[in-house]
Amino acid sequence: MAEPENDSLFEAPPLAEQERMVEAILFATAEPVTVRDLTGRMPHGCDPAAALAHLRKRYEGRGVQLVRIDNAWAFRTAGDLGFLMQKETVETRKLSRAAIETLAIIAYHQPVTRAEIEEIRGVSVSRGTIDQLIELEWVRLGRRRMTPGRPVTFVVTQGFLDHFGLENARDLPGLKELRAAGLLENRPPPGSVLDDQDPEEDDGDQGDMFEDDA
Amino acid sequence: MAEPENDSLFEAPPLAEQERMVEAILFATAEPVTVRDLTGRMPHGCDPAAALAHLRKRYEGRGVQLVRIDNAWAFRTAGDLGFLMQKETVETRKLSRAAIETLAIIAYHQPVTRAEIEEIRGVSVSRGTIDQLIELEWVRLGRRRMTPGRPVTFVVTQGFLDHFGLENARDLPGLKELRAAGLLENRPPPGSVLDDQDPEEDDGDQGDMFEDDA
Amino acid sequence: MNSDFQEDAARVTDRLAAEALIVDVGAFEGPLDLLLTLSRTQKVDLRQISILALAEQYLAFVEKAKELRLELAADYLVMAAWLAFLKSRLLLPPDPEEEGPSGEELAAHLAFQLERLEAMRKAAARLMARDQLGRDFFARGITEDVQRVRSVKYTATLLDLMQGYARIRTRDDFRPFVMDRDSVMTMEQSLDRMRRLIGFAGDWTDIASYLPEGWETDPVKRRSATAATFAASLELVKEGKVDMRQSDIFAPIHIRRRADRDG
Repeated sequence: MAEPENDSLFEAPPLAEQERMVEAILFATAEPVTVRDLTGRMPHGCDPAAALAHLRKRYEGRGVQLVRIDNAWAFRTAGDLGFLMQKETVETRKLSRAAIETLAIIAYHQPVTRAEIEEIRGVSVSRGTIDQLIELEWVRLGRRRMTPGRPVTFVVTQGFLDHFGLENARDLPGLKELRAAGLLENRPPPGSVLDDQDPEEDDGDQGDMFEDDA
Repeated sequence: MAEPENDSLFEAPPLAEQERMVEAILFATAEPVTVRDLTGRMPHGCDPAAALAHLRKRYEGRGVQLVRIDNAWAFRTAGDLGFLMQKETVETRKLSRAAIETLAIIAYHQPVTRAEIEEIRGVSVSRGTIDQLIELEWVRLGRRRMTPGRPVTFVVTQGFLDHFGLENARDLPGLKELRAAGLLENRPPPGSVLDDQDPEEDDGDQGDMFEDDA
Repeated sequence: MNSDFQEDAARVTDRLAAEALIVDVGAFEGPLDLLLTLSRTQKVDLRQISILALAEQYLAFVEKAKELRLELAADYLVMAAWLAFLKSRLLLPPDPEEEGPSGEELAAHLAFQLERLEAMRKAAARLMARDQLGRDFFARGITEDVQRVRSVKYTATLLDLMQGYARIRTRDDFRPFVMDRDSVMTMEQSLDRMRRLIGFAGDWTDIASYLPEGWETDPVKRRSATAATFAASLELVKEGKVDMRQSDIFAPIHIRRRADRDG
């Protein structure tokens, strides 16, 4: 145990030792520490200002820096290493059924307008769904249709082809081939949940309609 | 957008730079960080182990020390400077003699069952004693013992090692001497049914202690 | 004479020690703890301890406690009985007829238990004497949280895509693709229509009755109009303009204007 009242009888610790003390105090204290605080905590006769100056130099270029905040001192991560304080996690999620269907329609019918997509799906397509596909860089805007209102069209991108391993959107199997491949066999009863390949969206078609509301 | 897959195209940062990174990461947290975590947070190709070795040397004799706790690392203030940190001192609940002895028995005999603790102390262990140690996060459940009744075992935690400044359980004071004197053996009373205990199991007891360290 | 005196003196010391122990009986953590304390009076290394002498000390302690009419816990008495048995085994020549461990084996085990308990106590003391986190050395005071940046990566397979397309195209009995906008009713259209009509619906009304004229017969048009009406109804519920109910699965859906929000 330290006995502060006796310290004055001894000489102040050597500067190197004072530097260690300042280092330890600044490291362990929960907030920046003023020189005055340091003086109060260190043995009598210490010169925290000198120790701070040495310590600051010692940490120059290191991963942490001794910085002055107002008239207090603290260690802080070097500015260029801030990126280490982030932890990135990538979460993989399955694309929603609405998005898959919209994407499929664009792929099979490109260039296609939003009205046409809605026509085919039989439900309105939310802005968010197409935005999501554009953000994924699987869909982009095509040329405007030369019909009244000059609606924009959507087409699939090279990124889409790469992701799905296609040379060309025309390589997508047609309905006949889909049927031949057994992909069309399970006709769901009307009004029921179509199939359970996407458990998150078990409200089926109707779920899509509310995307506009969301 | 970060593109982690591109990192491998670049060379890993120079060792001095990796040292700075490790320094920054460890300075930012109060908890020990595993080498695995460090690897995960640093750019691809970094070798935290080498950086840690350099960093440990750099901090030798400083007011702050780089310490190893199991397979994790942390900065801690030097033990001789504790007197400066009266403000930071955490008042810990005073442990009963029963709790302290139980903790020591778990540390030296781990993994150890409750019955074995009772056998060593000669009294039953009250429920609260082990609970208290678990609450302090100094003790946790280990694997069940593969003996009749499959009793649970207790082992000490990384938090225990951190608290007592131990690099691993092998560093427990006097461990070697105690083992050499046969005092860590689970010697059954003569004439008891346990007399012809599977010798493999005894080996297992001692071996386990080091598996945890690995 | 001299030796007698010494013996007496020793007995007095023992007796005083025993009395002190009895006063403190509550402070012992069971018989093993007491035995360890008693063993210290022998002032020898625990490896050389005389278990016979220790047994006698313990039995004397229990006798004393009885004299003082002190309530001793059962385990103290069990230990006393066991030590009396051990003592007899140690004193008497071994009976070749008798099974089980010899007195020496039992004594050796008790000595081991005492030594082990003593060792653990010393280990505990050494452990607690170490520098401790938060008392002698300290962790970082200003911590920086690691920010978790979560990025979501969406995936879909070619199969998802084809099945998705197949699903849409098979809903209409594989009818050829034509741009028949006139059989599709959008939710917006339906919402417009319902906003106008809802003011008249004071009581529960089947939403089917809100289908526009000419849309109820053609199945394609009816399907679209029903869906749009339903969606529009939900929108109105969300706005707090109507209440909605359905008594059972596939039962008609009813809506009613919410009276308290009138105006």
